[in-house]
Amino acid sequence: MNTLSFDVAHMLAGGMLLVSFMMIYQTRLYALLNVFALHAMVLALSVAWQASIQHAPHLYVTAGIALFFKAILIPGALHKIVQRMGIHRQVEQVVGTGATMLAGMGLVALSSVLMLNLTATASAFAREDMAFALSVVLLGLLMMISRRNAVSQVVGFMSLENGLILAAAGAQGMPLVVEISVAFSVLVAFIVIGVFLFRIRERFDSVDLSVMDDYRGEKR
Amino acid sequence: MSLPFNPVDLILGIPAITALVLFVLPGYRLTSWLNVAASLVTFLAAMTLFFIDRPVPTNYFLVDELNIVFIVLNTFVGFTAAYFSASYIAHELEIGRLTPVYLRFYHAMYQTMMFGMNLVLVTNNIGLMWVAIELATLSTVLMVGIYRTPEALEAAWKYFILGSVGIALALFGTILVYLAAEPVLGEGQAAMVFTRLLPNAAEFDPKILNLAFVFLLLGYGTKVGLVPLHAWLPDAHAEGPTPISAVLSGLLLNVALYAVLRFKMLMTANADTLAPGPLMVVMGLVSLLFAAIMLYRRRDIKRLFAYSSIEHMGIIVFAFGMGGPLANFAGLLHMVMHSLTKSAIFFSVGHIAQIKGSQKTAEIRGLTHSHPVLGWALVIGVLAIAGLPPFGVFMSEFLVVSSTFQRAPALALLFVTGLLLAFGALLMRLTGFAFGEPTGSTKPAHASLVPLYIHMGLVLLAGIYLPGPMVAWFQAVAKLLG
Amino acid sequence: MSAVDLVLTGALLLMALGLSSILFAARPMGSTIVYASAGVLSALVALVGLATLVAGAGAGMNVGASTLWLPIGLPWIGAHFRVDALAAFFVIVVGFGSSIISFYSIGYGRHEHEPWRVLPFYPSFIGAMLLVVIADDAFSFLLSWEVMSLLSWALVLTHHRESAVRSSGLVYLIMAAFGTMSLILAFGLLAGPLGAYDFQSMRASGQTPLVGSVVVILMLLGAGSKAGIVPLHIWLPLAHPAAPSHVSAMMSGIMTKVAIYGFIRVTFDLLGGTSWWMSEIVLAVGAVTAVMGVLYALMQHDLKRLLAYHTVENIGIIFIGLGLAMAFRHYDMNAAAALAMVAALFHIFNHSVFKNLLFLGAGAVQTATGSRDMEKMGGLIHRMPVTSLLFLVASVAISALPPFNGFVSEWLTFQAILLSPDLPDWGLKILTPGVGGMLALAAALAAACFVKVYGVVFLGRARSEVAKTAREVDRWSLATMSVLALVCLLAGVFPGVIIDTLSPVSHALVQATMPVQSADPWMTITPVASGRSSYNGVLVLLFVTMSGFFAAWVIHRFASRSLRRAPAWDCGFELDDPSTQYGAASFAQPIRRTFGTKIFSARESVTMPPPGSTAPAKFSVSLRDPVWDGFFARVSGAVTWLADKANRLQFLTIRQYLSVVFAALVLLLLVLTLWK
Amino acid sequence: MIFNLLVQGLQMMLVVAIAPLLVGVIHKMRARLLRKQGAPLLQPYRDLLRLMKKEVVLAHNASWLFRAVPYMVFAATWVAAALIPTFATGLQFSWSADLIAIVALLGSARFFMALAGMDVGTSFGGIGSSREMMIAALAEPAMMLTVFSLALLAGSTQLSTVTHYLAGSNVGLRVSLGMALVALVIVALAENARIPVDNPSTHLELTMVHEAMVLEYSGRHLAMIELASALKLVLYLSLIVSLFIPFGVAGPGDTIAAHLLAVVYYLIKMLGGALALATFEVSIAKMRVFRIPDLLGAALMLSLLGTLLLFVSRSL
Repeated sequence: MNTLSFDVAHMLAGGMLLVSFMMIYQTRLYALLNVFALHAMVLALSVAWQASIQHAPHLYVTAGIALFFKAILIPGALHKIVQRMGIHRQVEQVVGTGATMLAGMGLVALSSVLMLNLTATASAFAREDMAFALSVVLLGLLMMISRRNAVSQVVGFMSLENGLILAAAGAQGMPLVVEISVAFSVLVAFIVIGVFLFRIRERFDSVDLSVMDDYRGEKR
Repeated sequence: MSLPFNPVDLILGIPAITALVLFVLPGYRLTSWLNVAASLVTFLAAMTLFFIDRPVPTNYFLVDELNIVFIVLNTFVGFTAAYFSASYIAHELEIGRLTPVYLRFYHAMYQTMMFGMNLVLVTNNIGLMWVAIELATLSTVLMVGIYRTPEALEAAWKYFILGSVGIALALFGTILVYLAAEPVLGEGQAAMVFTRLLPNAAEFDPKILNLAFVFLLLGYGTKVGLVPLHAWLPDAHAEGPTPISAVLSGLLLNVALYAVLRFKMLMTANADTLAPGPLMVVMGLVSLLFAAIMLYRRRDIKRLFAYSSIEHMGIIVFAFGMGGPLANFAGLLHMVMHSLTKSAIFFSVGHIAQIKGSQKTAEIRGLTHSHPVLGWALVIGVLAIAGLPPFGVFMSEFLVVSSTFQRAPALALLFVTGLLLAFGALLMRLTGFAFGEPTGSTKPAHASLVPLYIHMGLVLLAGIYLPGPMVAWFQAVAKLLG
Repeated sequence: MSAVDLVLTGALLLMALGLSSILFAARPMGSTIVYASAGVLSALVALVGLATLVAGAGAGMNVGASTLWLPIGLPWIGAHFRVDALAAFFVIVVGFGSSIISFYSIGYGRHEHEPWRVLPFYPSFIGAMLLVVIADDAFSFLLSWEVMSLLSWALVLTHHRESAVRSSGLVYLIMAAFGTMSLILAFGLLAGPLGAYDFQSMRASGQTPLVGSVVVILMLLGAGSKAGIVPLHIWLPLAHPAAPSHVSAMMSGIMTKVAIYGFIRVTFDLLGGTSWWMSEIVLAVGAVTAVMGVLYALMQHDLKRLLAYHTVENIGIIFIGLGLAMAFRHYDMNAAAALAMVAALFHIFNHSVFKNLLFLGAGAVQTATGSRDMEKMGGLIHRMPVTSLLFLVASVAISALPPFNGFVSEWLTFQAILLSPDLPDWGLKILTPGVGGMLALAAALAAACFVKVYGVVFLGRARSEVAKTAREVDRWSLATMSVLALVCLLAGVFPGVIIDTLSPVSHALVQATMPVQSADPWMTITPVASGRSSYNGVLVLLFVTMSGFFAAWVIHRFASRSLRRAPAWDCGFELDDPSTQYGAASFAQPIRRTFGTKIFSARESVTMPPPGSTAPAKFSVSLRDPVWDGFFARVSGAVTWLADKANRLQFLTIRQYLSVVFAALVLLLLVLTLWK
Repeated sequence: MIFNLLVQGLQMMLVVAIAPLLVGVIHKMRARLLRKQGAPLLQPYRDLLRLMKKEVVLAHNASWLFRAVPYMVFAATWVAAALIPTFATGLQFSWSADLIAIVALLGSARFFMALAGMDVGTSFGGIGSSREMMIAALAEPAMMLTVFSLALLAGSTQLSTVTHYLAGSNVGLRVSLGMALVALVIVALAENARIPVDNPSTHLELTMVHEAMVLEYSGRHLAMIELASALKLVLYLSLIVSLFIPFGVAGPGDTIAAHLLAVVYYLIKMLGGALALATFEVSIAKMRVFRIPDLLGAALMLSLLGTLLLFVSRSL
């Protein structure tokens, strides 16, 4: 086992986790989008590193997609949307940042315990990566449920997908089909989200999801 | 027997090509009939699977006992729902709820969805399966939101978000399965192919498999509509066009269930894993009981039956979770019967809602008086879905309950409680719908009831007589499921 | 063709008749055709059953069971059908009762406004009941059972526009589903883990006493709820009055018997052994049912509801007999078990006859007056002389008074109770005298209740305009009711014939028979031994008639025969307002005060007008149903409460739903972490 | 056979013949105990004859049932009374109805009597029927349980067998028998409309039960009913004496002389019974109607206790 390659991969994955925490910590939309771009960038780096150590050139494509779409295109687009729609710049939180951070810590602990204990036969390499990936996934989910407005929920969802890609890249020799599908789905997801945001803009003054609750079919 | 073509190609190819064609074709009459025709041909192609020699499983496609049942059911209900849709959508166009543009989109999406679901069923690759489910989900999301009312958009949005999270979890589970298989089967495709995974499952790391199954169960379970992952389901059923409700309940849930079953087989093949049974039993029971309770406060007829779908998915998952030849057989039978019955119910509900101009339960009364044929059809459908003989659901519920009681009395009692609660709620509503003084519009229904009759006829037949070959088939599948 | 072929054919023909009647139900002659064919078919089926039993009695008590297997129903089991002694007896009960009711309906059915809501279901309902009786595997049995419930539910909803009818139907079908679920559980236990659902293998596989006891309890819940044992009876007084009268008669007089058939089939035939305390439970349930049923009945003023409660009472009496038979069988006292069993079976037959007659009579009254409220009737004996005479016969019969049939079966039950001191079980020793007392109490209260029914409905003065102008019903109705009344009398006068016919059944179930009665002189019946007890219906009837006529003749011949009509005396008060008569509520007042204060929380309140006002004082009675309040209302309250609480989950935001998903995920991961 | 038939016939005639006399005796004794002169002993016979000869005045509204009931009631009571082994157990037809059937026959009679009370549609008729049935509803189970005790002791419900058994020497004193006796006496009082349950000689609307039922009857109908009531009194009294003082009853094989002696014994016993009844009646007040259930409930409990003791003691 090449210790250097392992350490670098470890550092990059750990970096993603760190950035995830940074995202949870953000209270302003623009800052959130920027941190998300950073998240995607670290992901791209991590995937590229995996490509080099696994000698899997197709992973470079994935890294490129991550860099291009998630680090540049999407944050940029979201910036535009926030600007054009005059969305409130503050991230509306359900629970305080501190509590969310604590919960995040717990999730990281949980995923570490799970992955490190369970996957004994897999390479230590994959194990480390998977533990971080699971943490990122869980943190993404946590972000989705602890934020009220739609943009930060979308960001949470995408960071969740970043975790998935990290996991997929970490799995040795996983065929290209997964990467492509992830990219594909993110694309489609984004389009659909865009469509919805547009429509929701048509009908609502805010993309705060709680506003839509009034339109539930069965009135309380 | 061999055919000049591969049915699998047709099953996938026809919907895909038709979808492309429908995107560009104008005119709703033509498109709707093309939709029906394509669905019929797909169904016929699926039927040939019974008669041909099994194609050798490739890295991507697989046809075995288990999925033939699903494929045939899927394409059949796809066809009848398309037929129903043709008459239903015409009326929607008349009253202006839909415009021709959206209608074109609708039919294209219908075939896209069929393509996605068929792909889930015939694929041999867990990655491809994941992609296909994603595709089917996205296309249905768009269909649910097609009316663009605030309620419809909200339902679609909810469906989309919850579905995406579910699908993300499923992907993580898929990756974990690969991770478990990779040390045994080596890197690359092999570690993602069911036919390779299954024989070697015993050597996989059981702990990774456990974790993977948790993610897969939650991920695909979201699509199945298991409580507490069900939240999208009632709204999606209620706010979308009724043919889509029928397809959702009758097909999409089954398709997701099929995915869960595939992975369950993987789990059971490895002796050291956490048994998947108890997990499924618990989720099934929770779904059953919760949905049964929720039925009581429903004031929207389609949401009512959506919750009933959750309830039945709970029953099916419970049955498969219990395992054993009887319960598995019952689970399969119940799944088929539920598909047929529930879609038939949605067919009649669609017409009823169109006549009354409302989906509110309070505004639908005395149907057996004002619309005898439609009303009695609804009565029969609801009685069938509530598990009364001589319909097929009764047989499967009989088998589940009677085979469970000796093995796990407490579970069986809870299960029965759930069934009774659901029964009470459905019957309470049914009494309101079908009897009493009619309210609202009593103009006659110009509905095509053929799909309804076909479905109910099959369900009735199955309740009394199951053909021998079909039984043998189901038994083989039940054995396969362990 | 063997018996089972014939009965099955009959049942299927009846169902086909029902189905085809959809086509012509609305035609003027439709109802006549359906009812007449149904009557003929069920009569033929009853004859098949009778022939089977009689042949069996002739051939050393062994009814050769004829069986049939069809490749339908549950795959790998198929549908088994079988006519043995027990089935044959119930085929007679179902077939005979249905045929009489069908012929009655030729006249009665003409009053139906929407015949298409009755005709398709009516013959099919008979067919389903026959199928239940001849089914020989669990699936066919339950399928027919539930179809029977379903069809009767549809019949109950005939007059669906009344909201009370709709809620009755709802309660009925929910209770039916509850019963079916219990039965499925019971059969699940009997079938074992491999799913041997045919009765033959169930018989062969002996069950442990514990399993047997659970099965009996489940059967009590399942079959009992259908038969109407307290406290599962609540649907019965709702559903029976709601249906048209001929359907009420079918449900009360016949369907409850089919439910009892299910209980007998499982407990006596399929089940190897039970724990000793099972018979005590059955006995206690029977006794409570009998007394509660009649007390409920006394509190009613709706004629058909009152009759429905009397069904509950009689079901209790039948269960007392069955409980005794179980106890005797458990301790290998086969002769006594045979007596108890025959008493129960005899009462099943009797009840089906006189309850049908009562419901048909009630139907006639309803046709004539358009009401079921007894407080609006009175004096119908003048307007409907034949109906009133026939109703009187049934009233006497159900009150267990000689010389009619109800007395004989209750007398046999008493005889069985008197054999119970020989039981070695202390619990039973203490229980049975109490049960005997309750049975006597139920019988006496039933007599009181039918004095009330007959006195208020047929005697006295008309309480309303409709009662004053009521007209006698049509000939079909009268003729069929007369047949039933005649059977009541004949079965009471020649009970030996019926007991002998029932012997093959008791032989099959408890491996013993009662002494052959036809050997006794003068048609006497001696249940155990001639020194112990005997009863002779013929002589009693003859003596009473002779002494009555003798007395009348002597007086008319030697004393006086003059008669003068005059206003009633009534201690000098003038008769004016018919409402000064004793009505249903006032008649029951002493009994209500005696029993009802505790059981029904009966409260009487008088509202006096203010001083100086000439407004009438108002008297009102409030009653609470202890079973409903104590159990069913609470269950339904709990469900409502739960539904309200759970319903909040329908109105969460997407974020909250996601939180739930997240929680589920974390929970499962935690489980995985902690899993060893 | 022939002899048994004769005994049966004699018995049948005897009970009818002495029934009015018994009433007369009781009336006379009550009067004497109240220090009054009282009517002659044979007065009831005269009353009956007079009533029979009178014209019947029938309410306009009365139905055929109203006219038939007196004969039916009389016939049922008479048949029941004819089956009580008053002085001999060798009755030809004793097997045609056992004790339970006798109770049921009396039940039939009461059933029709109550119906007749409802027939004309007066409030008094209703009040009488209603109360009568309430009393019967409690008295009948008590009676039945008493029958149980006796039947269990003797191993038979045939009255002749029971009497024969009780007359034998191997019975001894039993607690159950005592309880059964008390219960039976209470039941007999209730069934015959005697004080404290009912007052046969009153026409006060709030106190009467039986008399209210028959208020509309007149002439020969009333005579039949009066005779039937007297007969019923004989029946119950005979039942009590034949069961609890069974000495001197002739068996089936006994001689004619023994039978004649038994008749004398029987008459004496009845006289004693009448005396006891009259004494009891003058020394106690009538109860309120709604206290009656308590009294009858006590009878019910006693008889149940007696039966229970028997059930339990048989295995000892």
